[in-house]
Amino acid sequence: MPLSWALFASIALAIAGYIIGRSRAYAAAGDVRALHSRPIYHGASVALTTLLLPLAVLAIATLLRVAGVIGDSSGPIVGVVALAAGVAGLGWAMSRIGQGFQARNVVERIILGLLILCSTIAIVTTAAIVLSLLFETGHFFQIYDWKTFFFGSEWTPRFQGNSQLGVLPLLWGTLYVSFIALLVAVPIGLFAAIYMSEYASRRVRSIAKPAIEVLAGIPTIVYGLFALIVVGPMLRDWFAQPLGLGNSASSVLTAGLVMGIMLIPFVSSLSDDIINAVPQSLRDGALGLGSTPSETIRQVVIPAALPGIVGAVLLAASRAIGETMIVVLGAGAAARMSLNPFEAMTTITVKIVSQLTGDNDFNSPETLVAFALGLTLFTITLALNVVALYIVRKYREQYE
Amino acid sequence: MTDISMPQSGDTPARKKTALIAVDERTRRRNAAEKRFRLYGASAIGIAMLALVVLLSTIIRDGSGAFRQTYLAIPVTLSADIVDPNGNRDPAEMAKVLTLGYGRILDAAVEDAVERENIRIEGLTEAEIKGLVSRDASAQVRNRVLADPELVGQTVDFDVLANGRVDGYFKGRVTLASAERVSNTSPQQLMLADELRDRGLMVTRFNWNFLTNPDASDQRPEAAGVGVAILGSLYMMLVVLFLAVPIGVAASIYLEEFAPKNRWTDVIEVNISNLAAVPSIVFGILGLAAFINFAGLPQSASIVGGLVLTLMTLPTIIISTRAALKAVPPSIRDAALGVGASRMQSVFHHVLPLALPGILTGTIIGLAQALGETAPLLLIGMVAFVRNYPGAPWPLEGVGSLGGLGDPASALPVQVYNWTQRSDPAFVERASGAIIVLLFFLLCMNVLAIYLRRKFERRW
Amino acid sequence: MYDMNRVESAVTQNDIKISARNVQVYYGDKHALKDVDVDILDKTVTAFIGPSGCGKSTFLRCINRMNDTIPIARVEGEIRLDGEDVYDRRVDPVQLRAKVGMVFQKPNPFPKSIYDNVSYGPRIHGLARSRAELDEIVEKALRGAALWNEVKDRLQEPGTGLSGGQQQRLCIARAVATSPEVLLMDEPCSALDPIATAQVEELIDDLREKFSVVIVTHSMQQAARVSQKTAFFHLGNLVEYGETDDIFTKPQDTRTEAYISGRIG
Amino acid sequence: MYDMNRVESAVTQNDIKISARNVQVYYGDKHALKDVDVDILDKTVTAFIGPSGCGKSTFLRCINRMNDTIPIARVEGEIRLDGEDVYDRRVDPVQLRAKVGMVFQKPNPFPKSIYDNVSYGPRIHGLARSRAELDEIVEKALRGAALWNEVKDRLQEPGTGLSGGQQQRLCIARAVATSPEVLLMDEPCSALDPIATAQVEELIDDLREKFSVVIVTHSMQQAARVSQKTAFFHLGNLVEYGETDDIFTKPQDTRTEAYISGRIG
Amino acid sequence: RDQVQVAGSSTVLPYSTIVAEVFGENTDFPTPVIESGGTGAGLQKFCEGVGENTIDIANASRPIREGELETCRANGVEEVMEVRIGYDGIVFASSSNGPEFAFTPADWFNALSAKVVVDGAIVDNTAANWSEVNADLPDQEILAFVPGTKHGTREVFEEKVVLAGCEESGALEVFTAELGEDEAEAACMNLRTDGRSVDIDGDYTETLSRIDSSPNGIGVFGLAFYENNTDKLQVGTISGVTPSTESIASGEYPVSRPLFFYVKKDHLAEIEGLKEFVEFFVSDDLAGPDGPLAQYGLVSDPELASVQEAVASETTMQ
Ligand SMILES: Nc1ncnc2c1ncn2[C@@H]1O[C@H](COP(=O)(O)OP(=O)(O)OP(=O)(O)O)[C@@H](O)[C@H]1O
Ligand SMILES: Nc1ncnc2c1ncn2[C@@H]1O[C@H](COP(=O)(O)OP(=O)(O)OP(=O)(O)O)[C@@H](O)[C@H]1O
Ligand SMILES: [Mg+2]
Ligand SMILES: [Mg+2]
Ligand SMILES: O=P([O-])([O-])[O-]
Repeated sequence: MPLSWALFASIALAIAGYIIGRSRAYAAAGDVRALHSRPIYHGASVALTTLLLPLAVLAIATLLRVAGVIGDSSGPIVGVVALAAGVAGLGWAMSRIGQGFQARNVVERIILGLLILCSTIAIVTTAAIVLSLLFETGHFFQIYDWKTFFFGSEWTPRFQGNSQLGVLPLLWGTLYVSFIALLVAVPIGLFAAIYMSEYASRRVRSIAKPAIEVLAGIPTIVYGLFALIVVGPMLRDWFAQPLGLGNSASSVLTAGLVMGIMLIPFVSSLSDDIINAVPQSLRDGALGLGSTPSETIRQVVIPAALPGIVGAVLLAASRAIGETMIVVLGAGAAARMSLNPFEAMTTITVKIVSQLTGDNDFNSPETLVAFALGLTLFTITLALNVVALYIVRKYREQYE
Repeated sequence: MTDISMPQSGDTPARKKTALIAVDERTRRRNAAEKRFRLYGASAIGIAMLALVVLLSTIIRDGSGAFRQTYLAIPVTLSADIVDPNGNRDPAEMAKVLTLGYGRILDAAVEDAVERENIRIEGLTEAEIKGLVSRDASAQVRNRVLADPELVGQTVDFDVLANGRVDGYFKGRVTLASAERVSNTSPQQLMLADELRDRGLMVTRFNWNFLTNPDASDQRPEAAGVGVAILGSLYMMLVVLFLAVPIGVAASIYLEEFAPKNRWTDVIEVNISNLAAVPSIVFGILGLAAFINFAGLPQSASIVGGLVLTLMTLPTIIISTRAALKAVPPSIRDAALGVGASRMQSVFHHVLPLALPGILTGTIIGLAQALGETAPLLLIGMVAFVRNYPGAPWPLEGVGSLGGLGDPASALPVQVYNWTQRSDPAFVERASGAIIVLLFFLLCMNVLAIYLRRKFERRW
Repeated sequence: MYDMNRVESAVTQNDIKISARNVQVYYGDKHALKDVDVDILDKTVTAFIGPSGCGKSTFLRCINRMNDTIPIARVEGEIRLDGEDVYDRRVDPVQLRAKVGMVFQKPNPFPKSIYDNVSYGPRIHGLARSRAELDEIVEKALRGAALWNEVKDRLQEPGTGLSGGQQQRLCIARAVATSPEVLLMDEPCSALDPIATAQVEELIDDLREKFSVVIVTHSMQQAARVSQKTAFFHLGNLVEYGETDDIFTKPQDTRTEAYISGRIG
Repeated sequence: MYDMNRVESAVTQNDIKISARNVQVYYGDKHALKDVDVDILDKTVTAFIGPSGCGKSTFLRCINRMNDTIPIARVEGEIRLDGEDVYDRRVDPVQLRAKVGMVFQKPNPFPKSIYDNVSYGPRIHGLARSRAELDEIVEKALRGAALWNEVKDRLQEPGTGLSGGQQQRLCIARAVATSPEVLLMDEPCSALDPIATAQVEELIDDLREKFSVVIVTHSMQQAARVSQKTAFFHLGNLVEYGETDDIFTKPQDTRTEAYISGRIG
Repeated sequence: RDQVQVAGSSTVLPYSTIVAEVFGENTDFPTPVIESGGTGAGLQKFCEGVGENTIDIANASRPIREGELETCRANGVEEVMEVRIGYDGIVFASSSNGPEFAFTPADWFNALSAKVVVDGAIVDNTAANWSEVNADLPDQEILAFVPGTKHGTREVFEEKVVLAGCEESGALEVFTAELGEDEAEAACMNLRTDGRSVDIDGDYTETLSRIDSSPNGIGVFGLAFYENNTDKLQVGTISGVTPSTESIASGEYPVSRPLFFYVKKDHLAEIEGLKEFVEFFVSDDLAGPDGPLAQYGLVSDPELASVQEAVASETTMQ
């Protein structure tokens, strides 16, 4: 019996369990009102017990198979065991139904358990990321001097070895590009959100909001090509050359501008929802004192929505830091530290990708540096996030 | 408590009495500020819309060509000498003749057609006549013959793909002037194509094959399609939808509504926002290490892609969901608790529905991001040339089997990424076409979410 | 509805501050206010009474155009402030609301500190030249609303952390701090104890010396105590309007009589 | 504070439903409720009076553990419902709140239809076997809260679109619909006109026949009208507790006397 | 697993896909899955171990390194077959609207190296115009789009063009005298960073787009890419030789590199179709001078026969 059947059978069993459990609860009670929990909770507790046991069996079996303890051929046995667990769970859960049985509490405890399980996934992911980077990073620092990496201002990897792998120019590029991108995305996104939630008619909003969201869905390579073919030459011909600031078609500014456009919906859509959730009574309060809509927004609505807006901005900043394609095509690949926004620069993320997907020897520092870069970036963003959390805590305004 | 030192109404700093319609100086300034503010808002929307229009119109302009394709209708004589050299009609033996051999049959067929139509063009070479047909045509002919060996020796009408350059000529990508400089076509060949079109042998029509065909190699841009990529993206999105959304919402609910507010939850909170800043390629590294090397899941499979994208999307969904939950006023929770609802009930009955618009926004943005992502797929083998369609996703046989989710598959952004790297310019059009498909995909996901969002949006 | 001439003749000592004619309000299809005519005098306290849901808040919100913020609300008719039509296209609702302040029925403090709540209005209207002056305005407003003693040590704590009655007084202080010409108060004492109520009533009495105050109340006693004029609303109609004493002692309409004697609600 | 024995002896006709001992509440550093001891009787209406900000709402929220939702609130001491400690770890606050219903000071209808607002409680507690029965419960609750006539044609419209007083009555109906054993009402009539107030008072009187009702009010008259027992709070202290008649006619504490005679607030 | 899995170099990718496509059409085996991701990443996956969960073939645009082979062996990939499929020509092309270029390696060295020798002294390179470098070259600003450091092509460019030019121009001697032997070569190949030489981390399409937007630029391309885009590009000669499959095969045109793929011998028996695919790849029909690969731009291996033989006998690397 293939495993899927065991799974389907357990699901069917769980559905049946729900229905039977519910009707049993009605029967057991005589008067429904005498029950501690509503019959649907009795049904749900039966269904959950019936489903979770076989799922647990299957999960354990899968782990064992991955670990190599059991072979492929054990499928049918596992299936039978799983199904048996399901039946046992059904029987046990049924036997518990009765007037005093606190089915709701049981169901809620199970759900709470599931919720906790889900929220630990974030931690597990982080741990896994750190683990998967740490080993190779260690490897890298065995063959490459950490001081040169952290404090070196030159980034010139070479095939022949003897590369300069200083992270500073990449870090500078990352911060510079992200900064410009946020400079574009945050005001535009925030103003768009404000306009949509406070001024625009329902119709305009219902069109504009999803339309702007499309910007988040356009593959970044399209933005990259747009930067490369349209924005870059335009900035060069109209600004950089006339101002004598260089004649590079790829520049930090190009990448930043285009990335900013991509990030608009991250700021606008999320902020719009949050702003919209600020109770109307607060607006009324401010308007009633004779403030203009814009004063109301700036001084009452936005502060009340601030935690959510900061979250949106952080998300946009995160995306800016993690973006590759736009930087590759828009800002170029040159690792350089300069203040001139019309010069080509590059970011950590770009170099992680390019060092991982290049032709280098995979055991060489030129490739392994990607992991060290990843870990460095991870640490830096962690620090930024701690600061952001602190700021949000400090300025949070809880309404009602 | 009793402090009734009333304000002496006399010394209240009173505003000057003014008429309503005559606006005073300060109000004028404030109104100007108001107008400016509003203008900023409108222009922000304007800028965003403009960017969208520019991008979309570029994509559509470049990509609409992918949905039309040029075909050549010619009779082909399936000469037995070539397709069945041993003359015994044994399919096994006939299968030994490679598509490369069939090329000669097609060459003859085109030459015949040109001859028959009596087209004379100055300087037209034989190679140029042969070059009218796509290389894909030989496979078409071969498959037909192997399926029905009776056809050997007969003359059969075929509707074959025209070469990509000729196709490009009809779409305006190639011109007589540019053909002058190109090695793989010539003005003569294009003139020949014109003649054939005038005679109705060559037609450009809607190209369903673009949506159903798998990828093709560099030599056959005209045969390349997004079929496999659509399936791959679909499977991945299903995985993301069924994992990331429930897990993300569940995690947010726990963190926002149930978790005690302490160090530990702070750690989780920082952690999640930090995960959002992890470059997507790092998720690829993680996927390679965790799912392929550790868990032993197959390479290039949509299940692995889906899992990686799930991890990548989770922070987006969690952050926006938490923000949405936070925005629900506490009095709503109090109201529910006050009538004896449990916390779980107050969350699921009242708070969650009110937070739904925000959750949907996060979901849309998260999925959009996942749908368009290439970098992490690079490391788990999904940036690949895949020509076989993945199987249906349901039959899960055995402990390890994943059905079609475990088959190699491509994805739409990967297809775009691949095609933009191809040397033949015909792929540029295909790449834009794939982007259109991708955006359509996105639109379908959005429409549902937008509908739901509108349904649940309310102010209180 | 009621005899306009009677009102006209009652206008003796004070000017008409607000005059409403044929005011109709609809919430979607619901006709919430029907053909209301009323003149509100300057330097006078006018009380609006009437059973719950009869349209008192609605009418109040018409005067300073707060109904603009309810998408489904539609206002017809004419309301004049100092002779100018407030629904005129050229009228700036912001300026209007600066002149016509409002205390809402449900306390709605901003999620800011107590100080910021009160100083918000003076700040946007530029009523203080210096920080010290602003402090003074805030203190005076809080004292007026009988809240100063309770909050003087916690001015920087959030206004949302106050008790129900404290929030209500905070909102009163916030409205008074802007020194409007007309103050609309929607049940300002509903959550207040008798002493605080008395203090607020005293404040209202003081305000009357310079401004016009409209107060919605469910307490006949309060109406009788603080107001000079009273308007009785019922099911969206303005049934009767006149001198407070007259309304309570010799109501003209049977409905008014029934209400004040406690028979209809 | 006050003489416990006096209360003890007053327990004649009814059992003790809720007994509080040494209850202390802190909001962060603020000591909002100080050492409150009180016994609330079954089948009795108890009124809490006292100046705004004295801790009435705070104490009310302690009884059904609504303070759990305020992160900075800390409750000490003991509160027993039918002899069981409600702060016992094993007590399910949900079940507690199903027994001890609450009407909040600020009306907080769900942003759902009027019908859904009222039927929510009965639905989650499974009080109705059929739709018809549910309709009946809803109608009865709305009638009890004197709202039925105003909303019977618009049951499907959002509860947030009601007038202030209507919202308040909606919240009363919502609480009553769950038929709790104890009903805590925080100024339920503050936004109601006299007639509606009278109807709600009638409802309270009806409820008393089966349940225990605690009502916070700023109106001495109301306290005198509806309650059998009255507790007077001042600055976080329970100053005096006893038969309502005694409190209003011969208060023991000077502060009580000062408050009811209108001297402190 | 039903299909052959291949990963590695993006340079080899187009050839691989052409073969895989024809292979899928003409056999009952599924079409092999071919990942791109770079030589290094491909070889890393290749060396992960043996078994169904690992790839069968790694494409490479350079020979496998000793260290990589060691890792392979350490992970149980003992027997590796090396298959050379032909040569990739590297060409220099500029916008077809601009002037024609006839380079020598020395021109490239003098134009792009960070340090050059002027009158026997080592100085920073300040050349701004091609005609400054060599009076025979057109009067055009120097702007070169060279592959980024992730690309193997960069190594070929540095060694076969820049270093050769360094030697040819006599600068190497000066460098050696100044810096010593080891440093001298590195110094020769150090490209200038003042924006005249622009690294391209993307692929040839990006280089082409950059030439579109900066028509003064000269890009480094693969021969196959150039041949598909002759309408936009014109190729420069090196020392008078025009790049073509013929001139590269004959060795006349100096800038080329061999392309390889590596096969796990252990998989030949396990994975259906692997052996057939490998043989199919190097057959005359495909990899021969008239086959589709050569048509696409691969310089066919003159010693194809010996490669075929090695494949047939499953010869592994030592
Ligand atoms: N969430 C809170 N955070 C901080 N302090 C609070 C909070 N809620 C109430 N307080 C303070 O606790 C004290 C008692 O408040 P409570 O709400 O119990 O008063 P009350 O007697 O109900 O007054 P009112 O009649 O005005 O509603 C007040 O000083 C108030 O400012
Ligand atoms: N936003 C709204 N949407 C729909 N109907 C509304 C809205 N606001 C008020 N109404 C209805 O309009 C009528 C008048 O409401 P209004 O708030 O003016 O009453 P009120 O006299 O202030 O009553 P209360 O004393 O209870 O506050 C009521 O029937 C109410 O249900
Ligand atoms: Mg009202
Ligand atoms: Mg209170
Ligand atoms: O992808 P490459 O390794 O050939 O640059």
